[in-house]
Amino acid sequence: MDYVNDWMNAAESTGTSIMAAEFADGVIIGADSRTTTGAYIANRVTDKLTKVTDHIYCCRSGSAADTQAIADVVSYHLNFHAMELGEQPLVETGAAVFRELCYNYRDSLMAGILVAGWDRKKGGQVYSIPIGGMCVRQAVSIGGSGSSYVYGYVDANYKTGMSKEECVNFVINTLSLAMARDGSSGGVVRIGVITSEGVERRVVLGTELPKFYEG
Amino acid sequence: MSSIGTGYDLSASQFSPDGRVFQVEYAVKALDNSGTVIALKGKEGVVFAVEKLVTSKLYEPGANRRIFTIDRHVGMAVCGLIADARQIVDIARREAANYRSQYGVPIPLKYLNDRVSMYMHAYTLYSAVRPYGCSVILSGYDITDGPAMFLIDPSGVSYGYHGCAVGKAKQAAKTEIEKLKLTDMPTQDLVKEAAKIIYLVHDELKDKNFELELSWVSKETNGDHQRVPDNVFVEAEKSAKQAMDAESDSEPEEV
Amino acid sequence: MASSERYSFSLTTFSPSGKLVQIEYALAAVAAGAPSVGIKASNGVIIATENKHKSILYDEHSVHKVEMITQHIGMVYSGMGPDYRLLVKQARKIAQQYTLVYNEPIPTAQLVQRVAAVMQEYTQSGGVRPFGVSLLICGWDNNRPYLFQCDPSGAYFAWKATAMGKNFINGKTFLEKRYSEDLELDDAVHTAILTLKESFEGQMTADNIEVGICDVSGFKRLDPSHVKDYLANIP
Amino acid sequence: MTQLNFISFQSILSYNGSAMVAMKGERCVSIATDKRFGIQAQTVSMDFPKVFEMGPHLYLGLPGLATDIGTVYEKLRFRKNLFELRENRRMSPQIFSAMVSNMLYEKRFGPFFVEPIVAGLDPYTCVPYVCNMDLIGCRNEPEDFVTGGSASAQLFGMCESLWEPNMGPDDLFETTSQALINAFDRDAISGWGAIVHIIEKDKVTTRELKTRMD
Amino acid sequence: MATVLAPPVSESGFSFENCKRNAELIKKGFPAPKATKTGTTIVGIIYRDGVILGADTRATEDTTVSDKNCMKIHYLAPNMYCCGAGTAADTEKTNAMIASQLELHRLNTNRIVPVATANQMLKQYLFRYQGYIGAALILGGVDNTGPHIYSIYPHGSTDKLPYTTMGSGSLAAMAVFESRWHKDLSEEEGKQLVRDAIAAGIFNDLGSGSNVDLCIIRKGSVDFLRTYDEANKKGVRQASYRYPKGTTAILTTKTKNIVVEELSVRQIEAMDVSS
Amino acid sequence: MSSSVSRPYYPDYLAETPTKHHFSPYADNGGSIVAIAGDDYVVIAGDTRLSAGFQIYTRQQNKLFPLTKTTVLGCAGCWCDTLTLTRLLNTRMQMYEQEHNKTMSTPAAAQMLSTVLYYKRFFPYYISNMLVGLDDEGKGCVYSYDPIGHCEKAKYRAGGSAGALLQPLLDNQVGLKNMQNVQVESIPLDRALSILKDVFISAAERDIYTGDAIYINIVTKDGIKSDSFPLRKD
Repeated sequence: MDYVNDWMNAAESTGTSIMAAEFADGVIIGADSRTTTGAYIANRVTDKLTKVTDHIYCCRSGSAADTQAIADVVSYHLNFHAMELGEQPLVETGAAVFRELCYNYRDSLMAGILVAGWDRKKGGQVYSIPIGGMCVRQAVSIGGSGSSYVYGYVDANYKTGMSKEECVNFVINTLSLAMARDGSSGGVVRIGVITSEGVERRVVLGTELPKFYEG
Repeated sequence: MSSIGTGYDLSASQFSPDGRVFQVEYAVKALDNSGTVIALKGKEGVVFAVEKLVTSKLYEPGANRRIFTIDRHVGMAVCGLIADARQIVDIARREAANYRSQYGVPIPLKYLNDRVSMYMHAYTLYSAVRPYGCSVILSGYDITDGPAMFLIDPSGVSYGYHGCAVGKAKQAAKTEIEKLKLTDMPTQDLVKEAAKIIYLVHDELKDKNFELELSWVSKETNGDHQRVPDNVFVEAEKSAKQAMDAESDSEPEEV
Repeated sequence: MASSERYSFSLTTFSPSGKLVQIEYALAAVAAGAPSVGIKASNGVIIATENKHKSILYDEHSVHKVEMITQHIGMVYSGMGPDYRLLVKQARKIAQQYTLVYNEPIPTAQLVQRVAAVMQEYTQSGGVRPFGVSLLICGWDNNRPYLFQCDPSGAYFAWKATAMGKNFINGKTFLEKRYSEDLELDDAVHTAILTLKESFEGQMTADNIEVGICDVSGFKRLDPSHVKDYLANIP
Repeated sequence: MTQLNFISFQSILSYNGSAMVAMKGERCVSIATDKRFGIQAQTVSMDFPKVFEMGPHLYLGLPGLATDIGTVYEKLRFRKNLFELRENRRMSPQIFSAMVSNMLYEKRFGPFFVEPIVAGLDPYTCVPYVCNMDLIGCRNEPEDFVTGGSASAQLFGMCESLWEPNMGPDDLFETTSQALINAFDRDAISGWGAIVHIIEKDKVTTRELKTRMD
Repeated sequence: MATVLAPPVSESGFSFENCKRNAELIKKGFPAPKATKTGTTIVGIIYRDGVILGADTRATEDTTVSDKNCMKIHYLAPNMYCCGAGTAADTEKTNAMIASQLELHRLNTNRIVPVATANQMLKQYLFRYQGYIGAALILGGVDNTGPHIYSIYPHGSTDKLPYTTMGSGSLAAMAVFESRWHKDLSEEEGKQLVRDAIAAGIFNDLGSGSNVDLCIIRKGSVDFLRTYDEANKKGVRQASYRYPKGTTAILTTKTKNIVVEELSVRQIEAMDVSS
Repeated sequence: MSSSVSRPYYPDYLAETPTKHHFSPYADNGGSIVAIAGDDYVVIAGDTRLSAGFQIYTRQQNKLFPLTKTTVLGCAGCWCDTLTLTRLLNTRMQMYEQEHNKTMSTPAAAQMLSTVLYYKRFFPYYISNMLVGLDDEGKGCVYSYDPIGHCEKAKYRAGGSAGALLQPLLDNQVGLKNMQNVQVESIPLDRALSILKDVFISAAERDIYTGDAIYINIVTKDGIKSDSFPLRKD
């Protein structure tokens, strides 16, 4: 099949590198910005870090349509729940709602999601929900097609209780490595820092990415 | 009750001309025939104490308990028609289980309270159903948020309390509770005080026998709701009886 | 509509004398409602109504009585406001549905017929009461203006000019005297305001009446500033 | 004898075979069809109606699967009559084609195998109108001509060369007929006679043509 | 009105009554026919004062051009238009349906509908049909929060971008944008840029062709420029092929006269049932 | 991740499996050929667009191959097959010339082409061929072929991607089919040329693989004259 002419049938998908890591005061989330249909880059500045509530974000990988729809539904659900509850929902609760959807519709959805956020009970947390609808809490988690290239780097370099800047650099470095190796990841690195204060967003342009790994 | 017999008291779905719903008011009356139930919230836990009236000596001890566990971390004490109350217990348990399966975390007590209140309130709106003839008290302990306790009326109204009492001798019990400094009381002391109050307000002239029920949910129990351990129970009962003896000459009750 | 079994009988039933009293009551609600007027001119059609507020604290011009249904059809009512909102919503849906199927704006007569059918349904269905409103529907298609009145019974009438609501008999008499076939739009607005004025209590301002105009360019509700210009010419 | 073909069309739309064309002229339109009904290569009938009169100035052509031709025609006739009764006015070709298109799109996921052609004059202004659509109702309303059926490629080639603006009824007839006959002579599964309708303000002329019968 | 004799005409929604039969036919070896597709180059950009949408005008059925001058820019609301690529019927009907809902929304809320609302409606509709409704759209509009361009894929994913292209000619058109787009384009520059992008699609992509349509949406005004540029003219015929009368052999002729009806408008009679 | 096929129980974004690509030995590069023969001439024209899928490879590909001074071959279809076939034919022509010491006649060339094509009966050249020239009497003639060597002699013929669009008009205007009251006479060269251009104009409107320009070869006893004519380019 001709790649260029496959635009009608190929689902838009985020061949992706996404990441979330706990640090001392919260979590850092990060993602590349490439969205592809077939071999065509449909969007080179995608934001794959999607807000769910003020303190819960998700990093999306897989089919763009599926993950956008899931994020919309969960966001609606959790915000409604927050109103009923009279307080911000727990990250664990958010992850459970994602898991519920991803599991129940596992045959028709293609979504690998990292849920990350901060709540006053357990602080910064990261939950990984891969295709199939499993849910597991991890101190640091990576996902998307680019992740397979950087598991070793993450295992070697992640430490618990990092400072904010230390952790941000760690995330940027990891994603840069993944984007360098994975053809369907690329563009810029988007970062979100979630603490009790809320979220702080950053962008690292393609030209500003670290090059420490180049010989 | 000037409007009794005018027909406005036959249905929960109709207001009386002076803006009252008699069916709900009648339901509240059902509580006054039931044994006293009190709940005390201290520094690190909530204690339930129930005066379970025993109408016949032929009953086995421990039957028809009035304290229930809704979820690991939530207790419920009920007052009024026990059959109605069991339905509420069932509903609360389902709510808690649903929440846990949907959200992956234990249900927050406040949220459970909202749901159960809403459910009870729904039974005050339609002509086809009658209101519940019971009040329930919900208790819970959260590591971050501390202890919490809510009382729900047959009308569906609920409030959070430091200490509350319903049933036959609720007035007397409330007076006793108000004498206590609840906010910094350790849970062990709450148990003793609760037992004492139940013994104190029991009217042995009208009701011969009763069974004391005690439960707690606190930091010591890791946030779980349980009936108090036997040794604590015995000690509490003993000190309650002693206090009664000190106050009067009457013979101690036999359980 | 209520689907509950307990209410599945119609509230509108014949009285022993053969009358549908619910409909009569509904018409009474209309006759007690704020007056509205519609006049067909040679080059368009206008509808107007009184929109008086009980207190000066009301934010006028935030809730309207004259409403657009599609580009070329407008509507106003006498009677109960909340009932009207429902009909407006239905009418808009009907209009859009028609356009979707035939790729053409709905003819005014068609819209009227279908809205009237909705109103009729409420006189025979279980658990519901008739609408407490009469509608004036004005439109422009086929290169000519249309003016219809829809009653709670589901009956509808095509008018050259008519009045509804409080004092409608006086209003109609007044219109009968003033109406002529070759009226222009401007005259029609003028006449409509005069008709309303017949029964108006207090000072008439641009804030307490509403006027809608429909001509070849479509339907629009007049700005208060425009209404003010017309009022300036009223003695 | 068969030659190897580059592209073999064996869609269900050409199961029965047909050739149809409609053209705009000066205050007139034409619609023409072949008369064959076959089951694949086997000719069954040579007098099969595929163009229907829906109103005095409104004609509908239904090239495609024969079984659906009947169904679609009946459904459309019902809807059109209902409209005319309800609204007490003639249906213009534009409204009619919008209705056809909507009916086909309702069956988006289980379509009727017909690609209708609508030709007619506006009942009030007599403006010519031709239109065709695909099997799920995508309308094409060009200024010149529309084609349909298994011989549509051949018809495209003919019409693109023959059609001229502002043809009178006589010229329109000759052009339409020649386009149709020569096109279906190069299509194995259509032909066997042809009917041409020329629709004018005050009359409709229907002619049967003499063609090859093989 | 719904009786056995006169079944009600369904007003909306898909009908699946033929699906089973058609599946059987496919099993018997008759492949489902192809619907008209718009091979298509469609684009949208944000410029200084609003948005510009552009489209070519070719519709194809397989490798044959079925419509040489079709409209691919559809009306959604007074402040919004939407270009469609993919299955032509799907884009047309989807847009018509959403336009109708937006109009209701506009009348009921009495305000300019935000572009994000239309985007949300479209993506939810398309997601519901899991890509089976083959509409790839570029939604452009201006609302109170400024100009917006969204690209919406058949499966229901959307991207919000300052400039975007879709359809089989998207690569050619995107090449033009990536080299020349900047955020301070004037209207004239914007029109030229969009025209060039569409022309790139028309000439370099066989699925796209014919003319360039443009739609310029500013705050409060819209210019829909149908056939802004005729990129290709049909060649001039060398000879005429008019036939003299009588060229075609006729078997029978039948003439049916039509009495032209007077245009009559019947006043709908007042049905006096009011009491 | 690029495919929409879901493998539900395996996180397929973690490990991309190789995609299987089917290989087809043929490509359809489009293009159309039309030839019309007259009493003392023959014209053949082919469009100059070479394409595949929705892409244009070149807008200036001549698809006519003069084999001798009076014989021209036109090819449309799979371009790589065309290149191979024409190289082979040229070699054969040269061999014939050297062996027989004379140039091959058009009918002979037509026969040879048929043989060459049939030689590959079970792996044919995917080409629509049209061979034109003057026969022994100096009359124009057209030979058309199917991919496996069936040869048919005609006075006019259209082939290639727009063959179905082009042929009926030739039947009508050159073959004078289905017309009453017309004088059957052979058409002059200029009329043939204008019909030729007109059918291509029409084909370019509707066939996406036909366009850009046509190259025309006019074969008379004096040799081959070339001409060209622009078409639409979209």
